[in-house]
Amino acid sequence: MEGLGRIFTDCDPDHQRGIFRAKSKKLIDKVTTVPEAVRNLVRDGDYLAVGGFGGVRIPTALLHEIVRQKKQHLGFAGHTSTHDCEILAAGRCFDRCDVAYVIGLEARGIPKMARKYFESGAVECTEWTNATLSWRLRAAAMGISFIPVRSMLGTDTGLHSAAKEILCPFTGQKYFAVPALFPDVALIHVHESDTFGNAHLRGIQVSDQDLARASKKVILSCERLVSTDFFRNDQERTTIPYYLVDAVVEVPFGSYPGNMPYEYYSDERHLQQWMVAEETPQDYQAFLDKYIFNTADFGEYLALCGGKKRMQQLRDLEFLRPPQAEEVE
Amino acid sequence: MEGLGRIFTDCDPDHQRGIFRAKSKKLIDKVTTVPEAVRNLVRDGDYLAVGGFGGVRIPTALLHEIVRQKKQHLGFAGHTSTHDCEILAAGRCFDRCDVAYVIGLEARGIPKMARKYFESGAVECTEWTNATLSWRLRAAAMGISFIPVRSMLGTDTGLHSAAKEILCPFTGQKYFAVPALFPDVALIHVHESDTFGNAHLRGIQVSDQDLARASKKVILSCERLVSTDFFRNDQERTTIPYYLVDAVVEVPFGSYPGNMPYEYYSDERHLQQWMVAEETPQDYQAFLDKYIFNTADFGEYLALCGGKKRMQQLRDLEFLRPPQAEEVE
Amino acid sequence: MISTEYNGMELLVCVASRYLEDGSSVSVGTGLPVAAAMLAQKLYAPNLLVIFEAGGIAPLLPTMPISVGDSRTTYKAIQATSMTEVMDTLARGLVDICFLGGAQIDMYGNLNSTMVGTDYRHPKVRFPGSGGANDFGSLAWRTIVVSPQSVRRFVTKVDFITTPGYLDGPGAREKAGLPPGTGPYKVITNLAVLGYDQESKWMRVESVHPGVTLDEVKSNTGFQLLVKDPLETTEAPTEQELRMLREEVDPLKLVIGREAK
Amino acid sequence: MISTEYNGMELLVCVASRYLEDGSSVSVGTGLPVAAAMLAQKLYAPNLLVIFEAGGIAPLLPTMPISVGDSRTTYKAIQATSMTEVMDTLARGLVDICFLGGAQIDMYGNLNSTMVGTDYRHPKVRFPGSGGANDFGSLAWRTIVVSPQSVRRFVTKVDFITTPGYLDGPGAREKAGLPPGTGPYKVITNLAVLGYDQESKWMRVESVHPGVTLDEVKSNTGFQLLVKDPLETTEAPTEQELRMLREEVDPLKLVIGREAK
Repeated sequence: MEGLGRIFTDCDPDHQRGIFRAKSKKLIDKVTTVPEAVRNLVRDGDYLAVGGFGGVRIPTALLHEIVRQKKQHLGFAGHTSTHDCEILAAGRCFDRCDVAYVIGLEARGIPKMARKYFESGAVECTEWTNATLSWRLRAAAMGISFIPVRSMLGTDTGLHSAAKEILCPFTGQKYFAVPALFPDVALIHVHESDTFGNAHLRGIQVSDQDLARASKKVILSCERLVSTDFFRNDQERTTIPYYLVDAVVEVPFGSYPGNMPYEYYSDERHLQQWMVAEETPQDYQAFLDKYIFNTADFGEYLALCGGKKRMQQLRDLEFLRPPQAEEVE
Repeated sequence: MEGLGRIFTDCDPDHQRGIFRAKSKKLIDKVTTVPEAVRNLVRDGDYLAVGGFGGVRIPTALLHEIVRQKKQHLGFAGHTSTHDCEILAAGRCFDRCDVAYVIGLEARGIPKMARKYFESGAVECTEWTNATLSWRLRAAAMGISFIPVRSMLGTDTGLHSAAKEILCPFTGQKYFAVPALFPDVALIHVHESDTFGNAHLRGIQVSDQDLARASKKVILSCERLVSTDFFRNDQERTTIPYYLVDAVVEVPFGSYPGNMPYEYYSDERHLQQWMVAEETPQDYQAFLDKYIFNTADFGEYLALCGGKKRMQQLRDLEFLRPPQAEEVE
Repeated sequence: MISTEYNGMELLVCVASRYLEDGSSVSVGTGLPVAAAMLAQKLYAPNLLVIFEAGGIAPLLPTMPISVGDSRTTYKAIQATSMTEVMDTLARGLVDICFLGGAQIDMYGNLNSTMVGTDYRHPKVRFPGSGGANDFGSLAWRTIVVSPQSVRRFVTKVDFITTPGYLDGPGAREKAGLPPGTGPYKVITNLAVLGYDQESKWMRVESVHPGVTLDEVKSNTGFQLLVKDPLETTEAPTEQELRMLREEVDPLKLVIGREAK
Repeated sequence: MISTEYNGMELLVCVASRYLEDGSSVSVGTGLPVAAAMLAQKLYAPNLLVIFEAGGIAPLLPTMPISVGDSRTTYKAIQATSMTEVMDTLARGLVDICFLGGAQIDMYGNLNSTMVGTDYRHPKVRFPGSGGANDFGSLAWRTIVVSPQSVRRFVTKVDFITTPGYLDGPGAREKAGLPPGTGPYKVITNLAVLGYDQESKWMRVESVHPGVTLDEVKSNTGFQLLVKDPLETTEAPTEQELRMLREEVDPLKLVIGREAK
């Protein structure tokens, strides 16, 4: 069987090796602002991949800025992308998507306008699965053009993927060869980064260990900047080494309204407001204007969402403490 | 091109899946003694792989015990195996070997008797490289029978490997398919383990992250047993989760005379004594009798090598401190 | 004394928990499967290894997670690893049971969570897609589906096979290249527990829930069902199960307070 | 004033260090390559990224390592990772230069570190094998070989191609499937610096060391050498290089105290 879907990215490692070679290995200051990072490193038409797990450890500030700067015709890697997908769909930023899980917000339901965006035909889709998208990133991280997998065999998911059946030269078993996925840009939110881009990412890695390696450009947002000694004093902390990274922005609460493990829990109330706003085009536009287009930056967004008080509540929730601050609403 | 070498292990994941399925996921006490672990889990004819990097973080106590129990006809994964290979060669324990790097001790030279063992024809070899052996373990860890790689192409290393040339179905590029490597037994020395086998391995992983996952049986030796809270309180520490592990033995200084990063440096003097002893069959036999066959356990071996005083010196060396204890000789 | 009356969701959780054996591993999503796993750990399977797809391994769940990747899934966990590693572990054969759902299921246990319609490019309704469902349905040893039962959902042929059941019948999984010995195991609905006939791989009713008739099950199924002989009645939730579930597993009624739709 | 007289090893280290560019990455073994990289960092390439095959990334080396995997290779390092990741990084094209050695090298830069003899099953002399050499020689952009020069080592055809140079000539690497643009770069010996003719891929002398004649180089080579026109004389170690090398890089003379065999 050969999948009918389109491969949106070039999987030839020889075309990527030159790009990786050209990346500087110098320890240079890569700290910049959210608008600058997006302006300089995300181009219309780029293929984008987002770290984290949809509503967990997501680079919200960067995603809002992409919408605000009206980036267009992006490709998108939809591996358990939930709120990240919802934001980019709101900006109608992408028109092609490798789908493993999109539109939905897990147990929270399916936002109406995001779904419509996919149903409208505005987005060309190729089907995959969480594992196969992860393994496609791993193939890229390994510098090979494909990797054999045992998912998707016999199914319509496989039929609408871009995988190709091959046989193992040793056992004769059937496999799907899936093409390496080299995104143009990865956006990853981490716990700590130094100014060079050495980064520490606590808790589950999801696919980010490979995503950072597979991507031609990597933009990190971090909860906090730390000194390089943080890494040099404990070399196990370096989840993402600096030489993979192109820009670093410091955004405390940068995963809001998503959960940031060990930092703050998700804001289910605000995510619910999004869901409700997606019910009608009018409410949707007003919501997006208020929270994205008419806010200058992520700080304003946080202020609109309850500011420090709300953030403290989400920290309390994360640490399973009774709320210290009074509930606002 | 198709490699002329033999594949010493079954690469069919369907034959391994049942074995992995049968492994208990119970949190049970797996602590045992070195002799028991070797007696119960290493069978003549098994294919063995050793963690660490030859003279760094090696499970010396387990290796000595294998020699002492005169295990025979083992297969051996020789990926930068140096002193570990030297020990097993001394026992003439293996008769087939996947070679990436064997016999030598890096800059320290090549021990004569170990070399003779390989030159004598007693060991059937298949050639690989450090990367391809690592990737073979990764393929096994991924539950696939092969993985495409770009090493060994065009060389005699490839010709005497068991790799097979294949073409990428997407780019048409040539690759070597290398077969997954599922060792029967892995011996890995770690820094900390709990009684269930959750293990923390500080510093470089070498290939052990995949080796532990690829192997049908895993025996850990550890510098120290710790409580499970060590892992539950910081979930990033778990390099090897318990459900992969079959036995745990506690062996302080267990990597001696190899280096144990963050613990103690290698004993170059003792490694040199080994090298010198390998010069003549008589010295060799006397040396092996003294240090392995006539010692009851690893504690006796350490005592013969200078005991606590020497260990303290090696700790001082590791931490770049001026020697606290007087040099013994 | 605790009330031994129970609602539909309580029944589902209790029934599901009984299929989780001690010393085995289960991958769970949010909601019902987590509750079932927690209940099983407390009653039948203290050593059940609970795996969350995004990377959380064996947490001591303090509350119900909202996402299979959120903080709760690594609370006091044995390990916080990657989704990639979980998928590798699955492929190696270390995941015994997975829980799945879907918008449609057919007589061979194939699942659709991708779309309704016949033209892939123009779906009538678009769903999120496989996520990890295809991976687990392909590579876990046993798949348990939990689903409301209706003719709209239990269809002769799903519009889109997102996740493989027995595909088009005996031998089809093996022919497709899927690992032998894997596949659909049970379907737990609001009406019955269903399994599969060993030879034909057709879905069959194994037990109907207390107060439910076989006719009700059949009339809520869009295809011909086999029926186990003798047909049993699902054991109602026991007092012990209900107490544990209500008092310790889900005191906030996050799962059992919902309707078994 | 430091003595500007130098020994063979000092010359080799100084010459090798000059090929390491700032902002590039180099994978080093123990001994001379480490010393060359450290010297380069102090004089020419403060941002040289030093990679150790076993997993040590950019350490602040306190002393010379004995093994490419020992503690020193991760001392105050940016990262302690796996050999697997280093190899992946190499395959992605992130390693600019690697240093290799071997028992034999031929006119196309092919290296033998596996065996002497013609029958693989019965080697006259067995060496350790590839280790990571084949991987680096296949996938790094530029390979620098450091080797003593003699007719026994510089042979027309190596007994065993452990690590690919240009194989059997122009186009052969590409035909074999190796990534374009990679391959042999320089050979630094006790007598000369050699490179490769762009078209024919034959080894050629580019400079002879001070006090060495071209004839000496030729008579220590088992094949016909090309000669760069004009042939240069290798720049002797400068006072600055020697001071830095002796006082800061290798004060214990672990490398420069050895003979340049």
